[in-house]
Amino acid sequence: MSTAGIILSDANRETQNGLIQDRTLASLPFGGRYKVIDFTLSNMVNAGINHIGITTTRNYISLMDHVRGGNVWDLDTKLSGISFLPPFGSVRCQKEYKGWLEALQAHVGYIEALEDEYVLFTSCNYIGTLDFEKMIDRHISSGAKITALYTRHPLHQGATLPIIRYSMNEDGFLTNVEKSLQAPADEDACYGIYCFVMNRTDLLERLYATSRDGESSLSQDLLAPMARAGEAAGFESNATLLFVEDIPGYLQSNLELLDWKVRKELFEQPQLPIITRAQDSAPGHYGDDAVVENCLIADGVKIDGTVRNSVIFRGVHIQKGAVVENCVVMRDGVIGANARLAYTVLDRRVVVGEGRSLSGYITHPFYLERGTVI
Amino acid sequence: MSTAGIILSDANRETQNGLIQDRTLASLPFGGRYKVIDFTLSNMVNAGINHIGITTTRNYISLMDHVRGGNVWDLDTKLSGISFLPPFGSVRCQKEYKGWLEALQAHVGYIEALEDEYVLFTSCNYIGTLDFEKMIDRHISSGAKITALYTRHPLHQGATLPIIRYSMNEDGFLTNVEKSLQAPADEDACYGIYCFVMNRTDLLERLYATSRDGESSLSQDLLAPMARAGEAAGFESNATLLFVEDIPGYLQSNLELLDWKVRKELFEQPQLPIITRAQDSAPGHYGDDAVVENCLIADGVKIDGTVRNSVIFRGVHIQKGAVVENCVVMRDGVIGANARLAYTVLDRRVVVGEGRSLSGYITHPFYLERGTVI
Amino acid sequence: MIKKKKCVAMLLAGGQGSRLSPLTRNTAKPAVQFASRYRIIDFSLSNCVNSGIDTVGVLTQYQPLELNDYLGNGTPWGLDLRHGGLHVLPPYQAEEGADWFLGTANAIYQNLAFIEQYDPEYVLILSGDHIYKMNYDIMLQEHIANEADLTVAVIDVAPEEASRFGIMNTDEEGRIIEFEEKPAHPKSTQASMGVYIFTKKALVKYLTQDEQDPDSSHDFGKNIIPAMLADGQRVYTYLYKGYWRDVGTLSSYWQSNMDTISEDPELVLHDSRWRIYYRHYHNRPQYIGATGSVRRSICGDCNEILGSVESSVIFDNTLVEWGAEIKDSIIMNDCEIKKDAKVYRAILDNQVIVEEGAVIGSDDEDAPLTVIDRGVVIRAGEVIPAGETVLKR
Amino acid sequence: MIKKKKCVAMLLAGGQGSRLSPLTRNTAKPAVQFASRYRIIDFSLSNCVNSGIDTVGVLTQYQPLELNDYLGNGTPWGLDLRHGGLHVLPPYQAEEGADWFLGTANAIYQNLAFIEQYDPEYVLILSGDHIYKMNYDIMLQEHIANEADLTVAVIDVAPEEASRFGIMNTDEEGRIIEFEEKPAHPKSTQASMGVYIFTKKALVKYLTQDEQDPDSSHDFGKNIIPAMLADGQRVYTYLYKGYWRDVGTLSSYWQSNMDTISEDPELVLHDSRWRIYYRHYHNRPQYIGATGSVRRSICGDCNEILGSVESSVIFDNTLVEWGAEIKDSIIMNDCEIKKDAKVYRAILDNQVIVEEGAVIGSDDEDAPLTVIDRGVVIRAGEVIPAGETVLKR
Repeated sequence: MSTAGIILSDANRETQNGLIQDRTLASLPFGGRYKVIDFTLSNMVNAGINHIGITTTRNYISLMDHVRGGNVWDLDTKLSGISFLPPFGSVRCQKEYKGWLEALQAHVGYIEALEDEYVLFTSCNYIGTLDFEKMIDRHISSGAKITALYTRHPLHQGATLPIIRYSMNEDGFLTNVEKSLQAPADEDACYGIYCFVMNRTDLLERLYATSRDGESSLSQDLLAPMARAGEAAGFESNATLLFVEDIPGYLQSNLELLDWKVRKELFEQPQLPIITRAQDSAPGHYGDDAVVENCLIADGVKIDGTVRNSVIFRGVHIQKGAVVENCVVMRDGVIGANARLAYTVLDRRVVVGEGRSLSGYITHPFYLERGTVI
Repeated sequence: MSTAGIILSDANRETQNGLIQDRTLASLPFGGRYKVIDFTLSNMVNAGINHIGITTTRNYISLMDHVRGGNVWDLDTKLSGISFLPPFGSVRCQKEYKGWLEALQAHVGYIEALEDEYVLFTSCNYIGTLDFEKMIDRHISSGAKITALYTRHPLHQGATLPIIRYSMNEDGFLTNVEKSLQAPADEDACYGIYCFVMNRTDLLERLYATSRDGESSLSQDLLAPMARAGEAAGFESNATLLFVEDIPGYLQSNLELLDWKVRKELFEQPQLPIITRAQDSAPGHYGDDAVVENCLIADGVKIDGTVRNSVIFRGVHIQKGAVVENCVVMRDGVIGANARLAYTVLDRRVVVGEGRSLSGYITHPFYLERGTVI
Repeated sequence: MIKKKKCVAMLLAGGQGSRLSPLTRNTAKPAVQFASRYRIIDFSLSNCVNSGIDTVGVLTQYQPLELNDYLGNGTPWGLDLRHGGLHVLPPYQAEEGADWFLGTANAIYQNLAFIEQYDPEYVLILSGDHIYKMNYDIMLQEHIANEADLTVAVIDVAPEEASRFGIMNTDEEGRIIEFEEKPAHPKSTQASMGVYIFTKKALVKYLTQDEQDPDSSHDFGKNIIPAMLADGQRVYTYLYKGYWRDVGTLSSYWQSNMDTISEDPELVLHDSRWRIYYRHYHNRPQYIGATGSVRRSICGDCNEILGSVESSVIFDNTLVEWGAEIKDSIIMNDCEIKKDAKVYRAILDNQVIVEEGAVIGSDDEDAPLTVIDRGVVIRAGEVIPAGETVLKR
Repeated sequence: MIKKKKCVAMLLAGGQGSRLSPLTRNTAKPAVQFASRYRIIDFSLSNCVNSGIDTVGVLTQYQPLELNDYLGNGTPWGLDLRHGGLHVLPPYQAEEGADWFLGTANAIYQNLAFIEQYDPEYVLILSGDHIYKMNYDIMLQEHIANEADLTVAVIDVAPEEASRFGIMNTDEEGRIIEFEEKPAHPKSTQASMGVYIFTKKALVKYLTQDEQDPDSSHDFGKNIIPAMLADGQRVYTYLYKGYWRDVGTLSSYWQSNMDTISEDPELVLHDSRWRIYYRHYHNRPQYIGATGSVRRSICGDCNEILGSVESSVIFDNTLVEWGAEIKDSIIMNDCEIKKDAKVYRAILDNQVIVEEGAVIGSDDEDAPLTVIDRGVVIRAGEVIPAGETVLKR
């Protein structure tokens, strides 16, 4: 009764912003030391999923470098394994694809070769520590052909991105799937998450059919018809789910980690460890004049200035007199002496010169792309 | 003074045949248990090359599955690593490419990020156990800007494929590079092999320049101008070099292993082990009526019939009464009872039914593509 | 955050295997080579991996160097994990002084801290001495269904052999009511395989209790099982029906190797649903020459066979020259059987050289086995009579 | 086909480190934690890896469990190789009986077979007891250039300290003419670091010879070096000029930790050209609360710091509550410093709990160190005077 996993590593095709301009969404850094895919991979491994395929489209070399053979997650054994599924990778996949359904259609060869009875397939556009085992159990016990994850409490879901809403009947089955740009008015609306469990043979059948008919939307062409036919069960998650697909959501989701309840829930559930690749950084170093208040600080940092309400990644150096507030500073950033930053998201290796002053707002953070020198 | 390696895993863009229809040349099986890239990787590792990039174009999932993180070659350590370099893999490589020079141009980002002083880059269209360390030494001591490998004794170089010929001066430097479809008449002509050493900065410079000028031929646009400028040293290899780019060459090169001198030279040089990934096959099993003469036999086989002058890969089953002569039978082939095969190349998982009789000729082998049931 | 393991395996690999001498002169029994490419311990380790058990402590004591080398970091079995995997557990010195393992139970007792790290509910105890392919997970499911404290794997032996084993007498539900070690008059034919699944709580309790007892020999069969039965603990049998051999003597070792070579072998190695993993060396495929012949045999890699091989088990890197003849024999790594030499019903350890025309053993079906120690050179024309053991000086 | 290794390292990790007690009560000295995230042995192992030496035998004897666990399969240092890598070499029983290691030289002698497997030209001998960042490859190049049989790494010590060390007296080319173990009147200030490079042939010869000598204490310093000097072998020094500490006592251990915290530290950990590798646990980044403050300190992961930390070394997973104060101290993993508790000039081993308002040690610069053993609970309001060592009962 084993389950395989497929991770759709790209962002939703409607999504565009600086954070995912030169990386797949799956390799977006988060929480000081993690990448988004660490959560997805860890959730899968913690549910006993041993074979995992990762579909990719563009800019995935850094993702491959992070995941490698999966040895960090103990996925490189006799009975487990990770496979990258890029376009043009095999003889049955000889075209570029854009959406998630098309990616799955392109890699039916991988799915055919699996020996597992079920497949859990998920996008990477949310962050959470989830018990996928329960979701799989629910799929099996409900007798549904597809089980879809949803939440009633999405945090920081990008306002500019389409929202999927499920209508549910009393048995916990979906009756309808709607996609809209506006958040629903009612409080206990069910927000769909792109995470599904299906029987492998059912999935293959749907992929053949949608492929033949040229259908390309996971929600409209795969899920919605099954929901209308009463074949789709819902699985509600009460876990905190953070969204990072747009820049305001990215900043706010990171700052959410300053709440100890969120930290505990994400990182300290006994049977659900979140695992990432070690980087052999030195311990964090706090200088004589360091002032640090309400911050999440990764290792390898050197803090000689003032930091408040911020998330600081590995290898960041905050120099004397600098003041950093309500910011996310990604890896290897340098904040020069006496610079002042507020509500700013600094992508990797950004250098802010001495005395610079930069400020956005919580709903409209200032974003500096990778390698910017300012 | 360290050297990085780049493996151009695709066939020459002029090449087309069944063997490389659904795989990259680098993952072509050879010699019962190996893939072509095993020789290239082992040669590099044996020369102390620790960082290796592998450019790919199409159908490379099986190559990734074979190489993975390079752990089999001890390339997954703190000071070493393997990187796959596919099209669309990074933000600076956003197009399909065809030839080897274009592949290098597309991945200048990888080459820029290396810290090694030299780069050895090579195609996978030959098989041999080579001492790359000597070639690198020769490059350094000659003061050349590029050093090019050549042989005077190519074995089974495909007659239908273009041949590169180098003209040399007395100092061992190239004076001219010619590409032709005909083998030269003179006996000690120098055949160019697509294997080069350059200073990393020189290589980058040439890649920027050729890329800017839209040049796309490794021999004509990169090597030839340097040869004419007196900047290209030759490095002659006396090693047995086998070519596998067309089907007659593939059959003949495999059968070459039945000569013990070739076996010794390829596989039993004390400091130059050839390493491949283990498959946990059972020991080879020889039945009560097995007749095996002049054959190279991999593990996991089950031989109940007669095999002569052939190379038999892992997991092949030759049933009672079958007679296989002068053949290459790739992995998991089944030769049914009383079938007769001569001069036939069977790609992976071919099933030959009971009593079938198939025969090609040494110069025109009969080829059965992967998965054929006949 | 560390994830618990459901079941941890402890593999006792300290066995001296003296009846297998000279094969065990320089190595522990679990490291003895078997069937062309394996070591005996590969079977237990592969069983663990294929049963989904990914955390294995290997307890070593006697001559562990070759075994340690062979086990390495567990890579060959995919047991090189970040959490769990294969761990070699040697004896060690503590603050109070040196502690060699005193018995099987004491060896596990000394390593309870290792087990507790993974906080498992169940502990599987094995030895690395046996040849068999067994799904421990099925046994574990039975153990759980029985709510047992201990489950002992048993095989059904012939009545006349039963008095050589530890015999379990059970009620109709398989619950053990009596255990007799090598009984003169066995009441059943269910013999212990030395494979136990304990619920961890019970294991810790009885090991700790046994440790206090100065008269105990700290043995699972002699002390722990009887103590648990005496206390009325839930002790069950699990009947295993497949191939299982102890290979405790040279002749049973030889026979078990020969069980792999027939066209329908008793011990199936070529089994894609239950692979036996092994440490791979970088050997090329083997070559069989125009003058060679190989029949009813299994062979490893990198051999050059120009002579005749029949009903034999050939390991790696062996040269069989033209005119040489090998029959009913086991030839380990790196041997050379020169021109016209004959080897019959023999076991040749690694690096044996048989010079031209020498003859080892006898072709006679009833002849006793002839054994040649590692590294021995048999000179040209020499004749080693059947039944001899030639030791390396 | 096996490739030779140019140089194999043998790391002596059996040291009891009794002067570091209670930190070494349950663990060997090389496994003692250091500088927020490391163990002492990480420095020697990382030096090997960064020097291009990828084959390391680690010889264990005293309390190796925690060390074995920590080393695992060598993954953290990238030493989980197919050919070479990290191998733990414990003492073992051979046919003739048990053999504990008798001295440093004997320990290597017993493992010559391990070395020979890789057929190296040179053997580097190290201990896992020291804190330093050294490129052994430069030393090896000098060894080769000198055509030396043995090269001994030395540091220049203060003249008044020289009599605590093994002192090398050399000629102007660095060739050793005399070696004195802890001389009363030292003739030079070049002290041995216990880091040796031997040409393998010489090592094998002198170890074998020493093994025959019943009066030898089988020690490199006391027996092997003097014997080689007496024979006129080519024995050279290699002068190392960087940071090197023995951390043999609690106060040198404390000082060496403090050497990492200043703005321009003596021991630079943040060094991308010479990383110190360590075993990573799956800890999240640390959180510093709105009421927290951390100055002139280094910190590990997953801490929750709501109080004040100054001039200290904090490891992983520690909770510092509001109002608590930590100064000039080393706080290891999994400690809890509760509300308003004070910790001054102290070393707290793992899992120490300091309840509300308790005070440990003294703020006085000259106060002696206070040491709290692993797992101790200091009750609310309790005061532990400076200089005390509180042991876990």
